[in-house]
Amino acid sequence: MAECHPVGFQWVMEAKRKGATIIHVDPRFTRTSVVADLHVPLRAGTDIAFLGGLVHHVLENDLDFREYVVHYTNAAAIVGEDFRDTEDLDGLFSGYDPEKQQYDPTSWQYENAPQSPAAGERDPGQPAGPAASQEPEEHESARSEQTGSGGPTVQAKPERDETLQHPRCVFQILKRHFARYTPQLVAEVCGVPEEDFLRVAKALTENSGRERTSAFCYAVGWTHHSTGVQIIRTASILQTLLGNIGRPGGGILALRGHASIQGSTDIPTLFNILPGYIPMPHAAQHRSLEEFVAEDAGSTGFWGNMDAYTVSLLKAWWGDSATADNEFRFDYLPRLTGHHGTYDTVVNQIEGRSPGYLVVGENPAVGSANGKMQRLGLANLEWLVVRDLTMIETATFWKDGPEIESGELRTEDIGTEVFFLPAASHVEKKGSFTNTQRMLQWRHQAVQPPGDARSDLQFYFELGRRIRAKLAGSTDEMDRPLLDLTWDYPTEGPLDEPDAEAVLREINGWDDSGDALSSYTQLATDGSTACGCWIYCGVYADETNQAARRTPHWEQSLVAPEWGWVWPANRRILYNRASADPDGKPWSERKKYVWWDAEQEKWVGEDVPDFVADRAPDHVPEEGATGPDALGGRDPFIMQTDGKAWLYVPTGLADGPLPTFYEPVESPVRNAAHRPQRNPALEDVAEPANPINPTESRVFPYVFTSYRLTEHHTAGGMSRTLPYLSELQPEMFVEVSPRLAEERGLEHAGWATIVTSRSAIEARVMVTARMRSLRLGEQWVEHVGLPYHWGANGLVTGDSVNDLVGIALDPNVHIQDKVGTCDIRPGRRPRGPALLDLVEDYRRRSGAHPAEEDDA
Amino acid sequence: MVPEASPDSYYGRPIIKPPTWKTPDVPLYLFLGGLAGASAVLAEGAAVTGRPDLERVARVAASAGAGLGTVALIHDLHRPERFLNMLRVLKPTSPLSVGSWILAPFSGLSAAAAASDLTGRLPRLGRAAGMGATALGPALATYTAALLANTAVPAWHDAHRELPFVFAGSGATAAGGLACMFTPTDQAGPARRMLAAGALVELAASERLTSRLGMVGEPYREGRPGRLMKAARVLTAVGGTAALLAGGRSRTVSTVAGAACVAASVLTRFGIFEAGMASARDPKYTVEPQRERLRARAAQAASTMAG
Amino acid sequence: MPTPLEWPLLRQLRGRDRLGRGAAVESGTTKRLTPRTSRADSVVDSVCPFCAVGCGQKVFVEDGRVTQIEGDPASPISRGRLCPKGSASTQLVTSDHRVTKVRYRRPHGTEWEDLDLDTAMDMIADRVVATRREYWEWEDEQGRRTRRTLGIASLGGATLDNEENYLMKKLYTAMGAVQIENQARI
Amino acid sequence: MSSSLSGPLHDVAGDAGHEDHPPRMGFFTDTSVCIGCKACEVACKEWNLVPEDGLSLSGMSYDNTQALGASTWRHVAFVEQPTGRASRTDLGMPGIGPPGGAEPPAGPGQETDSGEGGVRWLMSSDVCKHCTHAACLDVCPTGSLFRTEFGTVVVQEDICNGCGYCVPACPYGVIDIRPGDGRAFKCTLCYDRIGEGMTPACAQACPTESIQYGELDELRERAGRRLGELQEQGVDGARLYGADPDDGVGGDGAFFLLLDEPEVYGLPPDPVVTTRDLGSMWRHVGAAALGLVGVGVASFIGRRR
Repeated sequence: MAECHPVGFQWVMEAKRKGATIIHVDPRFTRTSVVADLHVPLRAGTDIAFLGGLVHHVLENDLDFREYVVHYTNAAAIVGEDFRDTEDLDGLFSGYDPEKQQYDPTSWQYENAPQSPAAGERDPGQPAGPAASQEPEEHESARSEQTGSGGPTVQAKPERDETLQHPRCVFQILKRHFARYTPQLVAEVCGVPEEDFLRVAKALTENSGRERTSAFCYAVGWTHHSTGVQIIRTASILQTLLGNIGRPGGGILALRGHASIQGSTDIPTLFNILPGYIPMPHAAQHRSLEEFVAEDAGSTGFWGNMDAYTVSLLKAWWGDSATADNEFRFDYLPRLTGHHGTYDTVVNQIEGRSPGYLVVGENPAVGSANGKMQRLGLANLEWLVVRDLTMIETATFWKDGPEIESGELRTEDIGTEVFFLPAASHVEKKGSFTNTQRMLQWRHQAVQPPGDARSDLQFYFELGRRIRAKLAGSTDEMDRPLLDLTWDYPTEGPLDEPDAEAVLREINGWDDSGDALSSYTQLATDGSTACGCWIYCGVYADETNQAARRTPHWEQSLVAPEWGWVWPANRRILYNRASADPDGKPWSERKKYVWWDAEQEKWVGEDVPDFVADRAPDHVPEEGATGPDALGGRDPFIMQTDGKAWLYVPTGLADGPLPTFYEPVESPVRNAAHRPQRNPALEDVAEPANPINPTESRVFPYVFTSYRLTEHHTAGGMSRTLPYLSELQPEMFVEVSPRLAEERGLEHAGWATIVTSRSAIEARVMVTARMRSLRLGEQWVEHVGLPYHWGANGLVTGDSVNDLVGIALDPNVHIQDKVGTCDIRPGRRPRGPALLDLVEDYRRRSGAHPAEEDDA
Repeated sequence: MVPEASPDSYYGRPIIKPPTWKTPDVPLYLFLGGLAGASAVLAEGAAVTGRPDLERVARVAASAGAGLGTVALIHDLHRPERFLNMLRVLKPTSPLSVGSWILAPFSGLSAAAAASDLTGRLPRLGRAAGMGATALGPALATYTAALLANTAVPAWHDAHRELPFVFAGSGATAAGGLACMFTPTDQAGPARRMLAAGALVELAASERLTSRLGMVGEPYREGRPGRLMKAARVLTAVGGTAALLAGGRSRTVSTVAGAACVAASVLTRFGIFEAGMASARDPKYTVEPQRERLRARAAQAASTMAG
Repeated sequence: MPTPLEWPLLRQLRGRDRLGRGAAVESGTTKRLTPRTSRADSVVDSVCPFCAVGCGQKVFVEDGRVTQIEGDPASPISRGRLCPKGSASTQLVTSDHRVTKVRYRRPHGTEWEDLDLDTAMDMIADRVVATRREYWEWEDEQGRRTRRTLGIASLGGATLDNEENYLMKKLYTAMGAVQIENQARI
Repeated sequence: MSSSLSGPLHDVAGDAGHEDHPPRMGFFTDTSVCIGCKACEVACKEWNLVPEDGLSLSGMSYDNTQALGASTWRHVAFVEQPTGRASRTDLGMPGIGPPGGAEPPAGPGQETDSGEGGVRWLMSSDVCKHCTHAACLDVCPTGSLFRTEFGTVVVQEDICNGCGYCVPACPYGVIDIRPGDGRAFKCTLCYDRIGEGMTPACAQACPTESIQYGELDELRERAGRRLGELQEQGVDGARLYGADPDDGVGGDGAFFLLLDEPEVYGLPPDPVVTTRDLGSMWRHVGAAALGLVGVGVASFIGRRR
């Protein structure tokens, strides 16, 4: 965190000053470790084993925050008789289809729960989309994409045993499931000595209860794994057991890496969702608006109003043309048939099915996994638009990409037409970023963009205008969504830029008299409201840009509610009803945040209460109530369909209702925890340029992991071009332990070549005791640490780490492992075709090959 | 492996910055200043005692030394166009400031004296100028020792007691030597004596410097500066002895001995300059004496407490 | 024009700074020194464009040019602080490395060419229209309505504004393009 | 005059002729909370428009800046230190890492007494010390370097003629001549900013308050308290550096809390301002000059030849 988010880290230092214990768990000794009370190096990709060990420790020693767990989680819920755990099935859950590498989650349901179509219904015989041409059937994961911000739906509140003794209650299942995650197993899998592990366990559990909370912070060290979702699930289970969710000083905090990566998920430039985490409709089951909203409308909690959110979105987009009669133009939405993630797109590009590509403020030739695949895709386009501040590698792959050097591609043979359009910087346009804590902050425009540089807002507005002009008069039904689109934003300034505040106002939404809405609770199903993103509703309340609020922190409370605007409803801590005990009283004076004021008969406190404002703690909903009305006074998790935090996930995940440790796709060791080596529901990407190193390969004996440095930013486009940052870290380097350096004859400050079955890159060597040799039983494991910021362009250049990374995806979110196996050898890499020979030699010797259908 | 933290330095890097002064500018200036300053003294003596040949040589040496020295000094500036800024202030804490205020009038006065002597014009004014230069000469010849010593460069700073004498002696040696080279032997007696006396002072002061400085004096004894210093000592001794014993009898001996002493003076300045540079580059010369000082203070404090 | 009386040497002799180390030697430029931010025509509230912490920035503008970007002390998130990247923001927006002209590489071309922005926009619009039509898909092989095109893909958004992402998603969706992705998955 | 050259000097600005001056301002750099982010380096360069200073990898841990200089006014040192080291043959111990003690080790880094040694990564943002007795300022012949009303030491770039005297005078190796420009440069403690009540760029940027700016007296108190805290926590090796008005430079206007010997960070252990010996120097110069006069006179005494 100190390494990648130094300014955010000031709050950790603040906590430390007040006596907090800082524990840093990371294969790498970073700038965070420097000031941590304890640094625990573990083998990259073994987080589920480590966290699972902590869960085991909590359950085994009855150290959970029982009152919290009983009332606020689904620990008491009874699971159906058909469920079989990994303990029963040798590392697999019930419902696994080994041929398809997929789970049928039907058996994971609560007892007596009606089948949830959202996650339960399979879609047999569905033809593959182009991207999935290697897979005869659509992956279940495509379906797990289709749950919105409410999470997957369960249609009824489960049976509960609040004594937690029922053998099929979640608590008991959890206990059995994690029983094997002993300190010994943690040591064997993670390379963390028992004593260290127990120190972490002790610190965490001693810091749990009414008086104390602990927070977890993570970044791509957890997400970029083929089991990434389940890693975070494990942390969620642990934090929930310890009562650390919805309370000040608690939580699981994602530290995101781009200025508005949260915003681009909320208002998604993502294939699987619409603004506000409304799923994209699926061809199989969403033939009508009615079908689309059916499974969610009527469920418990605020997600039960998903129909109103959807209709309001359609009204925002298609305006007057969207009416109840035409289902508010629901049919104008394109449908999914599978997953269309970025790596599917790349496969489509390589295979010639997707010839047009617009890349805006991103540099896949350096920043995306398997750089070669990215560039082979780029080279097979008809046209490519790149918008950026500087000449990034994605725009110049055709003249100086690694494949040109190696002779795989020739510039003259590449037919891609490339448009490089200069972009406006953050001070040359106005608009809002949503930061990692869901806070929208408005930026005012300081200066005009230089030359041809334009904001992306203007680019897309202008592109839309031109397309609509070219199609004007078309009677073709395929052009109706474009022609009926509301696309008439006011423009301003010397460049006729669309007014970003007008766009924000549309995102916020308005009522039928055109006034800005102030809350998503106002959204209606009858088309009387329009709202571009329901969770952002309120950002323009009172016709005021709430994101532009800047009351200095010294003029307000620590929560600082008058700075920017946080979705939803300017609420700073989600699920903060849980900061009070079941009776609505603060758990303790120290941890007072939101509580029930019996006199005023409403929830009050430091923050906007995340609850129905006047719902008393003892409220019991009527039988058959739906939506927010179905929430009881002790159901703090108001977006969950049962109002409880889920220790066990009965539906919605592609790879199991509970986290289970599987090795990364490429690993130097056998899975010591379970029989299956890799995530059984893993998504392989079958491409010749994407071979996978075999497990326990002697040819690829080391673990590589890629990471960031404080001094650079992601793929380098915004840092390798700046002298002040380039001089701080001027060259690509690789970090290795003294032991590995000795083993491979690597010299400090000399050169090394790192090889995987995808490619080989070179780097200067940093031999440092900060890289730790880990001992797993009889075996040593060495990490090869790779900062990934370099590429061919800019002030400082170097080989790109992502060229080494293979692609095999987490089935829930389609994100790849950032760890894998490699070899490292002294000296620089070969140039030209000799590089290909080297990699080919490694492939041959290791037996690495692209994924195939039967590759389990 | 990332070099382990060393108790002595940060990755072996120097702690202080070696001077940015250029060679040959600065060592040459040190030499020229000494030569000019001592020559002015010699010239005045010659004038008083009626040795016109010696006076002329010495006047010219003083003037040329100061002139060339000024050129060397300005050339060493990284912003030479701003050399006049040297006269913005007079700072007693800055030997370079004080030196500028010595050098500027000295240059003018010595030039006037030399011009008068060569042209025969304005003899009284010339004489007065000569006396003025003479008054400044000894300071010009020695302030450069403070210039070097008033730095954090260990080999220079720690030598601040001896360096002025080394420089005075070296200046006298040079002035005497130069005069010996260009003055008929019958008028060169004082020059030879100055040369010999200077040589004696310089050798004695150098000896004391290297012996007193101990470890910090290493650069004066070792490496290139050590070799320069050694050559200077040999030339000084040989030249001084020869001049004293045979300089009066043979013009050749006088000339050669004089040249040897001039060369010795040049070598001394280069030696001292480079010894300082070497001591700045190696952090041990900065760290070890300081650490020793701390130890001594701690020991003293402990004994005071015990007492 | 400075008078001879302002010769530092005389000031030194006249005043308290006898050693010439302080007040006496101040130059005129030094006396007139002010921070360049005090000359700014406008100071604009902004947010750091690098990571997602969302540190507040103040942008100082003089004569239409950014002269300084620094942390906004009022921000409850950052309290005026910036990391090295955020601290390099002025350089980011004023960098010579920025490309400010449209560049065009024709198919099989070996060099960049110049292209007028308006022409470029029109060419891009043409290509979008054509590719969309060519790769249009009303239904999948099972006859299920899909109403989309897989011919056009987009990548990026995490570094853009919410408003920009909104227009992108809106336009792409209306276009029928579904392969819309950003850094969140990478 | 002696207190003007060495030893404690409370009113540095007054000593330099400033009347009715503000309190002395300075930096306290607490390296125990430094995370080595280098924000200070960049913020300094952005504000002061200091040019880039070389693009080469040093191999000195994460320090590619390497030293203070004309184009580096803040420099973050990175020191990697093995802790509790055991011989390589001990690598066979199960696992690695810190020991299973009851309490987490107080203080940064990790310590271990089992198996392979741990590592401590020290970071420290170095800067001009703005000495009470500043040698660079003393030796500057042009008055380019001067003492401001805040008690700081600043180069006036319109005056400096690049004589370079300040460079070897500094006992810390801070100031240097910028190649290609020819003038001397160093930290100004953002003289322009503090004149308007703004915080120096580095201190404002510093995420963890490792760099603190303020009135020197107050900073010294704060530093004393912080040292007490760390010592109470048993942090080995914590000490203040440059905070003592009795030291060889009369105390630094920018001082530090270090976690190891100063030399480890590239700082001199007991720096002394060279002008402390100014009197002695001038006396010896005077004596030598007189000696030269004596030599001159003696040369003309005796035989007339």
